[in-house]
Amino acid sequence: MSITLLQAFLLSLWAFLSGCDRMVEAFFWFRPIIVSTVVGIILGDPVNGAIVGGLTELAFAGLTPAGGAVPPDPVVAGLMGAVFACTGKISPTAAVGLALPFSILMQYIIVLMYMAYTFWMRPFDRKVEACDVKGIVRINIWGTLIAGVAYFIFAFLATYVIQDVIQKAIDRIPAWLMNGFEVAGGVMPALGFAMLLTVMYKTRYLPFLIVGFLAATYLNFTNILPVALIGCSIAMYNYFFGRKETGDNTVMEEGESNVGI
Amino acid sequence: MSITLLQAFLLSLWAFLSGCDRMVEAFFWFRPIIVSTVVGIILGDPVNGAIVGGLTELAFAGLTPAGGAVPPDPVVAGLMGAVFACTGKISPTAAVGLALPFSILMQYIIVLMYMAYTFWMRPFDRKVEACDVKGIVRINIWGTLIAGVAYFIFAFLATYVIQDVIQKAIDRIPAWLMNGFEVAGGVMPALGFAMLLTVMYKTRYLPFLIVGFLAATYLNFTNILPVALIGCSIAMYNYFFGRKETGDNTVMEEGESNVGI
Amino acid sequence: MSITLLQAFLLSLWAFLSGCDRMVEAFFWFRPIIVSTVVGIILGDPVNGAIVGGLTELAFAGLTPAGGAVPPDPVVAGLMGAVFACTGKISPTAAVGLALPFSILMQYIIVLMYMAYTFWMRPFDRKVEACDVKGIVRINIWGTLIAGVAYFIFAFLATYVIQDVIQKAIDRIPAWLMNGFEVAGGVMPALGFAMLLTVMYKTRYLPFLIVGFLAATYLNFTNILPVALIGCSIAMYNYFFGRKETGDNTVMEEGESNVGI
Amino acid sequence: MSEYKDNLITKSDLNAAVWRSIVIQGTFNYERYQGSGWCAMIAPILEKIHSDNKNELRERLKDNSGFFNTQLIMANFLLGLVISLYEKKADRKLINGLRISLFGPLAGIGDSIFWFTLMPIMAGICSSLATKGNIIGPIIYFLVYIGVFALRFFAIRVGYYTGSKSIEKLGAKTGELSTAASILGCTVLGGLIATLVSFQTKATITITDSVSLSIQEAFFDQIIPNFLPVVITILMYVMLKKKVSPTFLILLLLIGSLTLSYFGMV
Amino acid sequence: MSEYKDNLITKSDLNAAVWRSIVIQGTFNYERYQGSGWCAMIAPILEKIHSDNKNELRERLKDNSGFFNTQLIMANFLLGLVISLYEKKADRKLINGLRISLFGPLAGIGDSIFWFTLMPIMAGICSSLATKGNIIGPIIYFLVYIGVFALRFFAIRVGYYTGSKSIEKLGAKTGELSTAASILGCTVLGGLIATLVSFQTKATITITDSVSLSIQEAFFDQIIPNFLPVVITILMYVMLKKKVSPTFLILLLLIGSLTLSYFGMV
Amino acid sequence: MSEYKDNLITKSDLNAAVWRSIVIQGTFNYERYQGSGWCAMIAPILEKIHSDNKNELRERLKDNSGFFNTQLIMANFLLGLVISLYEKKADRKLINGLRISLFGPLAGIGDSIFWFTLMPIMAGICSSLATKGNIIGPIIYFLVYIGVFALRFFAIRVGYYTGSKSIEKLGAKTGELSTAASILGCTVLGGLIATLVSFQTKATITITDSVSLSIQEAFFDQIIPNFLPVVITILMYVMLKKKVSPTFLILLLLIGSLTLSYFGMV
Ligand SMILES: OC[C@H]1O[C@H](O)[C@@H](O)[C@@H](O)[C@@H]1O
Ligand SMILES: OC[C@H]1O[C@H](O)[C@@H](O)[C@@H](O)[C@@H]1O
Ligand SMILES: OC[C@H]1O[C@H](O)[C@@H](O)[C@@H](O)[C@@H]1O
Repeated sequence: MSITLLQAFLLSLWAFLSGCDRMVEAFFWFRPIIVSTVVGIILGDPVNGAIVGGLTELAFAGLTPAGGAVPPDPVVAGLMGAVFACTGKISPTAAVGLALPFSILMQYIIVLMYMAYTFWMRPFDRKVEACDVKGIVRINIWGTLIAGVAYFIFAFLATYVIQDVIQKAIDRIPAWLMNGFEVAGGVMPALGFAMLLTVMYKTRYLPFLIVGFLAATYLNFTNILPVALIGCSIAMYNYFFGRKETGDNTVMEEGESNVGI
Repeated sequence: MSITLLQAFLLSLWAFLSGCDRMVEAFFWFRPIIVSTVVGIILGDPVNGAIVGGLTELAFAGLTPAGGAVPPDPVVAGLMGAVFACTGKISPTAAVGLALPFSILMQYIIVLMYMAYTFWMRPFDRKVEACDVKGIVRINIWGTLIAGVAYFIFAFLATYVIQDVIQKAIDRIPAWLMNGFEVAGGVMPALGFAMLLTVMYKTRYLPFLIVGFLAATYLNFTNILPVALIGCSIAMYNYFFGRKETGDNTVMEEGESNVGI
Repeated sequence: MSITLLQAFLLSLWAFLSGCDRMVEAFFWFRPIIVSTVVGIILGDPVNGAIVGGLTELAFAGLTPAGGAVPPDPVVAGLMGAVFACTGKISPTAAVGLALPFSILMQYIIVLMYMAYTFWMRPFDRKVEACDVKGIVRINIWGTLIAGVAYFIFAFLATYVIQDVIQKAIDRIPAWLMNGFEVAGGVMPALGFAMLLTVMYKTRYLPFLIVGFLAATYLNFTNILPVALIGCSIAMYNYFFGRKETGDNTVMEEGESNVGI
Repeated sequence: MSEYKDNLITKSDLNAAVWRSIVIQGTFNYERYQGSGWCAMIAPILEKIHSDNKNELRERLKDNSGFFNTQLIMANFLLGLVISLYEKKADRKLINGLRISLFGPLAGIGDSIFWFTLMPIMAGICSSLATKGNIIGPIIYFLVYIGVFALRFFAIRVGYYTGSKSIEKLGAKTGELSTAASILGCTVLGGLIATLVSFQTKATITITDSVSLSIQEAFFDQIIPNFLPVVITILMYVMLKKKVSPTFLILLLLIGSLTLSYFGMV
Repeated sequence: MSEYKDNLITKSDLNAAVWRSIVIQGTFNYERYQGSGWCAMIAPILEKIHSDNKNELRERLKDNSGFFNTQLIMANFLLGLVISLYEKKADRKLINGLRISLFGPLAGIGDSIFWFTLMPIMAGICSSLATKGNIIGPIIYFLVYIGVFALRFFAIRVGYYTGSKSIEKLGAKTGELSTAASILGCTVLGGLIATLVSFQTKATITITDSVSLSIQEAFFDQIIPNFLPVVITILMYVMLKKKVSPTFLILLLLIGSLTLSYFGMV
Repeated sequence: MSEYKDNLITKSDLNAAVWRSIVIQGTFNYERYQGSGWCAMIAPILEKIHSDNKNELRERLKDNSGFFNTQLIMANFLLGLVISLYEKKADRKLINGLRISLFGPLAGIGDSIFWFTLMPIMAGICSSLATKGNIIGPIIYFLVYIGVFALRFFAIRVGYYTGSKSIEKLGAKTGELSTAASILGCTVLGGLIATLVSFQTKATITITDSVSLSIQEAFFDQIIPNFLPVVITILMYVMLKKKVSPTFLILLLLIGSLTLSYFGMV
C-alpha cells in the first residue's frame, strides 16, 4: 500500500503538531505511543499503529532529554515505525528497528537546530535591552513553530516524496542489517542512562543503583512501578530516619554538577 | 444430616468455653482453627472440621481486635462454618462464606454487650469506693461468664432451634449470593487493616508498609514469616544504626494516638 | 583402573605443591577446583576431574580457615575425589562424599602440625635474639616445605600404597553409608559458618544475616553475587548515610574479639 | 532472686496476679476498656501493701480504675513495673502518670508482635496443615498459644525487675522500642494487605464479538498485582478518618460484594 | 487565599504565566538552554511590578535572561517562588542567587520523578495494553499527561506560598529533598538499566563437533543476568567522563551492532 | 612517587617484602599464629633501617615476633603502613600498639571480602562451568587468584602512602570500614547458610495405610525453606559458645549423618 497525497499531508500536519510538542515538552503527545497510534488512525490501521507505538514507547522510555541531552527522536521513531507497519508487510518489531536510523537522523537535525538557535540570542538580547516584553514572548512562540515546520518537512519528504526509494531499500535490506538495527535499538538506552549517570552519579548513590538493578533483575514484574516504590521507600526512610545533613553546601554541590550539562 | 439435641448441647457448651476465651483472649482456643476442629470432633467429622478451621483461620488472621475494635466474630465463624461443612453437602470453601453473615451478626451482639457493660461501671465504682477488693475481682469473672452464656444461647439457637430454617434457606440460596458472601469474606480484612492503620499510620511509616506489600506480592512464600523477618531486620537496623531520637515526646505522641481508639 | 607408580609419583608431587600453597594460602591452587582438575589431567580424565573439582569447590566454599580455624582439608578432598571419579566406576557426586573422611583425616593432621610447630618457636626466638634475619626468613620457608612433604606422603600412601585396601572397602560400602557421607558433606559447612559467627556475630549484625538468608532463599540465582551486592549496598548506605560512630573504641572492641580466635 | 527476701510482695503474689489477668477483659466496655479489669489485677496487691491504711488504699484503687487498654502480655509487664514502684514508695502521681503514658506505646509494641506478626505466621503454618485435614495443625496452634499465655509469668517478672532499676532509661528506650515495633508492625501489615485481602474483578470489555478483554488482567494486574486490595484498604482508611463508622463500612462491603456478585462482576 | 487581596500579582497573572510556560523551551539552544524561555515566562510579571520604572525593569529582565535549565513543572514552582520574593521587594542579588542555585537541584528532583519514574511506569502500563492492539493504552497515557500539565498550575501556587513563608527553611529542605529524589532516581535508573537496555550475544564456543557452548548462557548469565547491559552502560559512562562525544558513541553503538550482527554474534 | 627519592626504603624493598609475604604462614602455629611469619616479612627492612645499631634492631625484631594474625592482603597493607612509620621515626610503642590494634579489624575487613564474598562468588561462577566438564572454569579461577596475589603489591603501597599521611584519620575510618565489612560479611554469610548448608529429612508420618505425610514438605518447608540448615547452624553456634570443641562437633555431624542415613531419615 502506498501513501496518498492527502494522507501524506495529514501525516505531516500531525508531525508538525507533535514536533512542536517535542520541542517544548508540554502535553507529551510527542511520545511514540501517541504519535504511532494517530499515524495508524490516519492510515486506517489503528491496531498496528498502537502496537508499534507500544513497542517504540518501551524502547524509548530510557531515552530522555533530561539535562538538555538530545536522544534519538521519539516523534520520527513513532511516525516511521507506524508508517512501515501500516503500509508494508513488515512486522511491528521489524518496523521499530527500521525506524531507528530515521530517528537518529532527526536527532542530528535537532542538535543542529539547537546550535542555530544560538544565533537568535543576539536579537533576543536586544529585545531585553529595549524592554520589549511582547517581543520576548513572541520569539519563543516562533521558535516553537519553526521546529514544528522542520518536522513537517521531514515527514513529508520521508513519507511521500521519497517513499518509493525507501520502499525499494527496505525490500532489499538483508536479514543481518535488519537484526543489526534491532540490536542497536536495544542497546541504545545504555547511552541515555550513561548520560544520566554523568549528571546524577556519586559514589554514595551507588547502593541505590545496585538495589534497583537487582530488584528489576530478580523480581518478575510488568512495569517499573515496584522498583520505583522501593526507591521511594528508601528515600522516605532516609528522609525521616537518616542522619540529618548540614544542607546548604549540599544544595550548591548538586546545583553545580547539574548546571554543567 | 441433622444435629441431635446432645450434639447441640455439646456444641453450645463448647461455644460457651470458647466464647469466654474470646472475651478475655487468654488461651486462644477461640480462634477458628481450634473452634472448628473441636466442632468437627463433636459432629464426628474432625477432618472436615480441621479443613474449615484452617480456611477460616486464614481468612480471619487479619481481623484482629487490636485497639479495642470488634471484628466479625471468630468463634461463630468457626462454629457455623464447621457445622455447615460437617452436616450439609456443602464444600468447606462455601461453608466459610456462608458462616460470614452469622459471624457479622455476633459481632454486633458483642458491640451491644460492650455498650451494656458500660452500665456496670456504676456498681464497679461503688465497690472501689468501698475497697471491696474481692468484689472487684468477682465482677470481672461474672462479666466473662455472661459473655460465654451469650455464645451458648447463640450456638444453641443457630445449630438446633432454627437449624431447619437455616437448612432450607441454604438449599435455596442462589449461586451469586453464595459467591457474594465469599467475596465479602475476602475483602473484609481491608476494613480490619484500615482500622489498624488509623492507629499505626504516620507518613514516616509508609516506607515499611510499601516494603511489606512488595515483599508479600513478589516473594513466593507459604506464610508471612519472611515478611516479618524483613520488618524485624529493618527495625533492628534502625534501632542499632539509625539516628537516635530524643525519645520522651515520641512516647507521649504515640501514647495519645493509641488511646484515642 | 589402578594407579601406576609414575602416576602416583606425579599425584604426590602435585599434592606437595598444592599442600605448600594450602599452608601459606598464596596462589590458591590448593582449592579443590584446581586440585581435582590437575589430578584429572594426570590420570588422563580431565573432564571428570573438572566435574569433581566443581562439585567439591561448591561444597567447600563455606569451609574457610578464617580466624585460624582448620577446616576439612581442601587439597585432600580435591585429590581423593578426583582419584575416585577418574579411576573407579564411581559417579562424581558419590566421589565427593567418599573423599570426605580422608579430608577430615588430613584436617586432624594439620591441627597436629600447628601444635608441633609451636615447639619451633624456641629456636625462632633464639634467632630473633641473635638478630639472624636470614635465619628468620629461612625458618618460614622450611616450615612451608615440611607441610608440603606431609601432603606428599599422605598422597602417596592413599593413592598408591593402600589403594587396593581402599578399593576393596569402596566396593563393599553399603548405600546408606555412601548416602550418609554425602549428607555429612552437605551439613558440614554449618559448623564452618558457626565458627565464623563466633567471630563476627553481634546482635546488631543480626539484621544483615537475616536479609542475606532471605535473599538467598527467595531469589533464584546461580552464585552468591547478588547477595554480596545487597550486602555491599547496605554497607555503603550505612557508611555514607548512617549515624557516625565515635570510632576508636569500636576498633578496639572488634580487634579484641578477633584476636581471641 | 534475693530481691524477694525483704520485700512484701512475694513470687506467689505475682503469680496470682497473672492468674487474675485472665479476666482483665472480663468487663471490657466502651467507657473504661480494660480499666476495670486492670483494677482487678492490682487490687489484692494494693490491699497487701496498704493493709494498715484504708483511705490510702481507696485512693490507690481509684487511681487504678480509669481508662486503660493495652496488649495483654504487656499488661502483665506493666503490672510488674507498677508493683515494684509502689513497693519503693515512689510518688503516687509519677506512678500513675507512667502507667498512663506507657500503656499506649506498649499496646503498639505488643500488638505488632502478637496480633500482626505471630498470629498470621501461626495461621499460615498451621492452616496449611489443617486444610489438608491434618489435626496436627490445630494442635501445634493450641500448644504455641499455651506457651504465649505462659509468657505472662515471665513478663510480670521482667517488669518487676526493670522497675527496680532505672526508670528514666526505660522512658527513652520505650520510644525507640516503640519505633522498632511500629516498623515491624507496618511491614507485616503491608504484607498482610497483599496476602489476606483478596478482591478481583471478573468484568470484561468486549472488543469484537468473539474477543473480550479481562479488566483484571489487562489493566489492574498491569499496574501492580494486588492493586484493588490496596485501593480498597486505602478507601476504608480514608472513610474511617472521615469518621465514617466501621459498622457502616462493614455493611457497605457486604452489600457491595453481593451487588457486584449479582451483576457477575466479581 | 487572603494573600491575593492586597497583592499586585493576581491569580490570573499566575495562570497566564503557566500558559506562557508552554513555550519555555521554544528557543532552547546551547548558549542559554531555557534561559530565553524563562525570560518570556517572567517578563510580563516584571513589567507589571516595575511599570513605573523602565530602568529597573531592564535590569530585572537582564537578570532573568541568562543560562537556565530545569524540569518544567519545577520551573513553574520556581517562578511562583521568585514572584513572591519580587513582590516582597527582597534583595535583587538574593533573588537571582536563589534562582540560580535552585534550578539545578530542582531539575534533579523533577527529572527523577517525571522522566525517570513516571515515564517508564506509564510506558510499562500503557504499552502492555497498546501492544495488544488496544487503543485504551494511548488514551490513558494521554489523559495522565494532561493531568501532569495541569500540575503546573498547582506548582506555581505552591512556589508562591512557600516563598511567602521562610526561605532559609527551604534551603535546608532542598538539600534533603534533593537527596531523596536522587535516591529514588538512582534506584529506578538501576532498574531501567536492567529492563530497558537489552543486549545478548549469540556467540558460541565449539567444544566437540556436535557440542557447543553458548557464551551467553554458560558464562555471562552465570555471573549475573543482565551482565552485558550493565557493562555496556558503564563503558558508555566512562567514555562520556573522558569527554567522548555522545554523537560519536551513538555511531559506535550503531556500527558495533551492525558489525556484530553481520558476524552472527548478536 | 617523589616520596621514594630521599627515603631509605625503595620500591624494590617493598616488592621483596611482598615476595617474602608468601611464607607468612610458613610456621603457622597455635602460639603465635602468623607472628613468626610477619617477623620474616619485616626483618630485612628493619635490618636496613637499623644497620648501625644492633641493639635497637634486636628490640624492634622482638616487637615484631609476638602473636599476629590477619588476612594476607591486609598483612601487606599493614606492613606498608608500619614501614612508613618506622622511617618517620615514630614512637616505637605507638607503632607496635597500632599494629596490634589494627590486625584484628583488618582481618575482619579482609576476610569479609576475600573469604566470605569473593570465594563463594568464584566458586559459583567457575563451578557451574567445571561441573559441565569445562576446563575454562578452573582456568578462570586460577587467573583471578593470580590477580588477587598481585593485589599484595598494591596493598603494601597503599599502606605505605596512607602511613605517610595522617594516622588519626585512619583510626576513625577503620571503625567505619570495619562496620561496613561486617555488614557485607554477615549478609553474605546469611546467604551462604541458605545456599551451602544442605540438610533435608526424608522422614514421613503415616496417616492411613496408603497416605503418608513428608515431614520436610508438610512441616519444615511450611515454616520457611532452609529451616533445618539454619537450626543446625544455630545449634553449632550455641555449642561452640559453650566451649564444645569443633573437633567433637565434626564427629557429631559425621556420626549423626551416618546414623540418620542408616535409619533412612535423610
Ligand atoms: O534536566 C532538566 C531539563 O533539561 C532540559 O531542559 C529538558 O530536557 C527538560 O526536560 C529537563 O527536565
Ligand atoms: O490494642 C491493645 C489491645 O486492645 C484491646 O484491648 C484488645 O483487642 C487487645 O487484644 C489489644 O491488644
Ligand atoms: O582471619 C584472619 C586470617 O586467619 C588465618 O591466619 C588465616 O586463615 C587467614 O586466611 C585469615 O585471613
